[in-house]
Amino acid sequence: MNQITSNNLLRFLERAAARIAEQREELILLDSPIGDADHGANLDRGFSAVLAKLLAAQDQLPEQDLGTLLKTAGTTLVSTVGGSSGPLYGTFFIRAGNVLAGKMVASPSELAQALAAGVEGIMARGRAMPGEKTMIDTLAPFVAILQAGLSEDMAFSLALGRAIIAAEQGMRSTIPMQATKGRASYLGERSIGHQDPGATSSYYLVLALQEALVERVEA
Amino acid sequence: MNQITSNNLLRFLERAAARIAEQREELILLDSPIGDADHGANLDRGFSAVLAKLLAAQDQLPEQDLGTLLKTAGTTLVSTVGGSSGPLYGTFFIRAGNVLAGKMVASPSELAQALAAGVEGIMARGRAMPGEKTMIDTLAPFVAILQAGLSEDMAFSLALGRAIIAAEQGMRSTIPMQATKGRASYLGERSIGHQDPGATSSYYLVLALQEALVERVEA
Amino acid sequence: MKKLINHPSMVVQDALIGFAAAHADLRVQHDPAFVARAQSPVQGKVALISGGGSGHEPLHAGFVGYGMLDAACPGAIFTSPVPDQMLAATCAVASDAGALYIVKNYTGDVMNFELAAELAEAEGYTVATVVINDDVAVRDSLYTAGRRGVGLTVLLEKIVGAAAESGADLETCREIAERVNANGRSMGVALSSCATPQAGRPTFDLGDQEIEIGIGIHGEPGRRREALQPAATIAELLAEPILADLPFQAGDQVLAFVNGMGGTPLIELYIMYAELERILQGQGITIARNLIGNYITALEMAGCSFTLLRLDDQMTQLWDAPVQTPALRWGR
Amino acid sequence: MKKLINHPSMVVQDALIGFAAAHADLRVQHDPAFVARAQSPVQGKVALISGGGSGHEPLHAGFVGYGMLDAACPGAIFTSPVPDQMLAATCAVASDAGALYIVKNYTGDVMNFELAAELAEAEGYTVATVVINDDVAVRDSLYTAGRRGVGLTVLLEKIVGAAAESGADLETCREIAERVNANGRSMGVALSSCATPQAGRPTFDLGDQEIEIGIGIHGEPGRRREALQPAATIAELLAEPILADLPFQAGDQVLAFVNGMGGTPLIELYIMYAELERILQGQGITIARNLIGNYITALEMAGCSFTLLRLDDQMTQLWDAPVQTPALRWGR
Ligand SMILES: Nc1ncnc2c1ncn2[C@@H]1O[C@H](COP(=O)(O)OP(=O)(O)O)[C@@H](O)[C@H]1O
Ligand SMILES: Nc1ncnc2c1ncn2[C@@H]1O[C@H](COP(=O)(O)OP(=O)(O)O)[C@@H](O)[C@H]1O
Ligand SMILES: [Mg+2]
Ligand SMILES: [Mg+2]
Ligand SMILES: [Mg+2]
Ligand SMILES: [Mg+2]
Repeated sequence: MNQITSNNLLRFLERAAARIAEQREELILLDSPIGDADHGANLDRGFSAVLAKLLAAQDQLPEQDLGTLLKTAGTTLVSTVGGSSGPLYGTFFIRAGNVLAGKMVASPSELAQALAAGVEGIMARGRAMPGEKTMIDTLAPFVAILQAGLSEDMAFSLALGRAIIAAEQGMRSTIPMQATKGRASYLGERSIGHQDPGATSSYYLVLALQEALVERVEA
Repeated sequence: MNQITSNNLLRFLERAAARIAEQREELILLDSPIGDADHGANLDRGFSAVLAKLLAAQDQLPEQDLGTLLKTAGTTLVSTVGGSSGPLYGTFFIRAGNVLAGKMVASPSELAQALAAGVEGIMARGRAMPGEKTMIDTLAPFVAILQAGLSEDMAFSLALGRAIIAAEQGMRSTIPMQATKGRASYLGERSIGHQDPGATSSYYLVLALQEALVERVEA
Repeated sequence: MKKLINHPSMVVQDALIGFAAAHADLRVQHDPAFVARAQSPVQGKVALISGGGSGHEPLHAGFVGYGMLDAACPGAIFTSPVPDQMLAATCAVASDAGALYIVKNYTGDVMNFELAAELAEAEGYTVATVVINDDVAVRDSLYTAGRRGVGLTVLLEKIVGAAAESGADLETCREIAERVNANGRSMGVALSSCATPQAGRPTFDLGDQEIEIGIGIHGEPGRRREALQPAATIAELLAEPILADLPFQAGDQVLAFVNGMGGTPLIELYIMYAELERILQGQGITIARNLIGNYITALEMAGCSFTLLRLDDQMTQLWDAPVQTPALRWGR
Repeated sequence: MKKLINHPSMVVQDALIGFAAAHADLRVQHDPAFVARAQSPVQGKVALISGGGSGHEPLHAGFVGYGMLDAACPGAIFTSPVPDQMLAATCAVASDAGALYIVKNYTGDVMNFELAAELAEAEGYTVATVVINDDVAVRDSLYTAGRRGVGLTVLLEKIVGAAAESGADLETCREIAERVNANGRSMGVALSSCATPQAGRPTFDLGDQEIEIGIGIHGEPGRRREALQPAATIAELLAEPILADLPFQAGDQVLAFVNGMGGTPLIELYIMYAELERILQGQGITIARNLIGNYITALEMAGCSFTLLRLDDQMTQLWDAPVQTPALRWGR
């Protein structure tokens, strides 16, 4: 795959919504011991709204540039999710959209650059760094490995596959961490031993991205 | 035993307090499915107070007449128990005391007469009859059989023994009854199948009376 | 059973200590226990005295103050107070204008207040009594101890309290109280029982998907057990027998009171209020006034009750009159 | 999980319908959801706008009205509202005098209110923000998201509400709010967790003899688990870190607030108040004002929190000023 189109991104958002809906209960369960048991419900509400928005505007979608698409997703998340994850994921999509503003297609490395901007947006909005037991621990290694792969001229699907592995490791790395950001930080040492719900939802999002982009390659 | 003295009545009240304390939990348990789970606590509070009152006035007790003793118990119950059982058992002792007012000793039939007046007092105060699933179902047959036995010149201990059996049967007879008085009546048909807590405490009280009077005979 | 208490036997006493510390405008006496207005008796004013088992807070002590009760007598948990308490309260707050005893219809309460009235009258006080019996869950007194006094008690204490404050005499207060009692009906539902401190375990057990319909305020089981339903259906189960009983009719103006049993969050009570409003609207009945919250409770029982009171102009005016108590306050 | 609801997804909306039906002097808007005074904006008056996840009722919507908030934005259960809600509320209630956002310090609340402030300012509104962080159970922000905003929120909304009502400008309101925040500390304990409708089961499990010390208001676990203790001991566990933190000192005049978490009966809160009073007396600290009841809750969680606020004359006067909201009312 050399070019990412709005169809790819649409499929990504569809798959993201589907995966979040499927994992809703798991995400609620993960948010119980170290949170307030709403992460799955929050994201499900938000991504369903994104999907509804996209369906309602189906006709105009093919003409929309990638940036507009991502920003629509981001503002919809901000307007419907609430909690911590609403502004954070919202910012992620809006910042990524800013990078792709006006573009009808994007190269893999342009997409990776947009995602990197998204992750920086999360870090800025949440005033958080890797290692604080948040979604950043999934997303930061994901983007880093993706960009590294692409800069070495690795095939996109391969680079993406490696990035997914890094994302999964990042997600798992939150288990032994003591949280210093978000609700889990209130627990102090008791936050250790639990996988972060946001790191987990981020993993499902990058899986959705892979599904949306790699299937196309094979098709 | 031909004469009942204040010592007998003191021992009765002591044994009553002891038995109620022992059965406190059982009486709470019986009051749970068809009541409000307080009967054991109510009576334990009341009879402990009676005991405390008697202990505090120990020196004057030998000079007190039987009526005064019973009335002191009755007014103490009224002043400390509350709920339904406070006024009812209080009335029982006060009315019985009225019959024995001024007497330093009483014959078995005088005592039985006093107890009968006590039961009538309960029925008047509670506006209740036998068969309504209350303490009356224990006490009414108890007094009836006691008086019947004594009127046939039966030995007191024997008459008392028979009356106890009638009391026990009366207590058990409340199990299949549908309550029409007291808190259990709110349950309608759902009150069927449970032994009445007040009928049960009444049974412990007549057992205490037997202990107080019959042991003396043997001594 | 977990509770924020020192010992099961100390619950009522410890809470009274806290109550006394918190409410300087009230006088709290122990042994015999009662709560009264600090400034009492109010000469020329009928004294309103209520009481009942503890565990229903804020009822009754939380309703002592200007425009409502003059004194309240707290018994042991779920156990009627003893006559000594009502007598002492009467001596403390009753003037020549006499005292109205406000009694919820439970065998124990009725008998203990009866005894108290006899004692108070023997000491020269004029006493009248109103017995509240608004609970439509209970069949009539041919088969039972008579309908229980539940949610209507709060409304009656407020309305008659305002009448007494405005100078109504004892007979007038009694008449208004009877009118409130005649025009009010209630019904309750429990999602859980509650554990009395002395018992240490719930009075009854309910399955994960069961509710008890027709409960009172003592953690006791109700009339029947049903499967858990959506709020809209439960609201119907409560409202229908209330509406049919009086009966309430199209055009009626009512005070609608959605009461929490102690363990149900306020957000659920508002949901139930929304459903009740919908039902009444469908019947052409107007909610002229409302009250929503935990006012007459059964410890930590989860559930709620509906009370409807058909209002007339006087009752409405008395409801609106100023009141200043720990649990109900407006207009001053 | 048994709840008086129609469906987990409808809880907030259904409750708002009930709230609208019950409180005619308030305006309830859905989508974006907010509750505002019916008469608003009040010209020349700073508008106080708060909000947060639902499930803490009566907070915040129950505190909208004269002398307190101008608007409140309810999020999903335990989930911060979205910026659209605060923006819509701001447009509805803010005059030229500007708006003060009252935010409890949770990552989500802070970010959503931040976004809202940016949007509102872009539309020409003047917005100041106070972030409340009174919970001493949480270590400082080097290691955490910073202390949570809990019980003090109620007191701050009342006090700053009175200041705004009396005509204080935005900067003055913000300063008073900061002063309240600087002088107030809280700590909570849970005897049970609570079940969010969407999760359907308690957020954590506690043993029969266990309590969680240092909980917040979202049903989340606290700092540590301990064995159940008598009320007197639990009161010490809550009071000590509060007293040590400010620190409160002999001679201080405080407002003592004993808050129920939603599932604890009032009688227990009074017991805890008695214990708190005893502790403070022992330290030479005077309780000048108090508040006892369920004001900032975590659904049906059993437990309570203590909040102490060191008062100065102005704060006391503002506390005493009239307030007329569904959940707090006096003086009118
Ligand atoms: N400051 C932060 N920076 C980055 N991510 C954060 C931050 N705070 C929380 N998160 C993420 O948000 C997730 C929780 O989201 P959610 O449960 O929806 O919101 P809330 O915590 O407000 O209930 C956490 O698991 C964590 O990954
Ligand atoms: N009207 C009545 N007449 C006689 N006995 C009654 C009456 N009502 C109740 N009782 C007795 O009182 C018992 C309950 O006493 P208790 O639990 O102490 O009081 P309460 O019902 O007020 O909680 C019942 O089991 C019954 O035997
Ligand atoms: Mg969460
Ligand atoms: Mg009982
Ligand atoms: Mg009782
Ligand atoms: Mg949340």
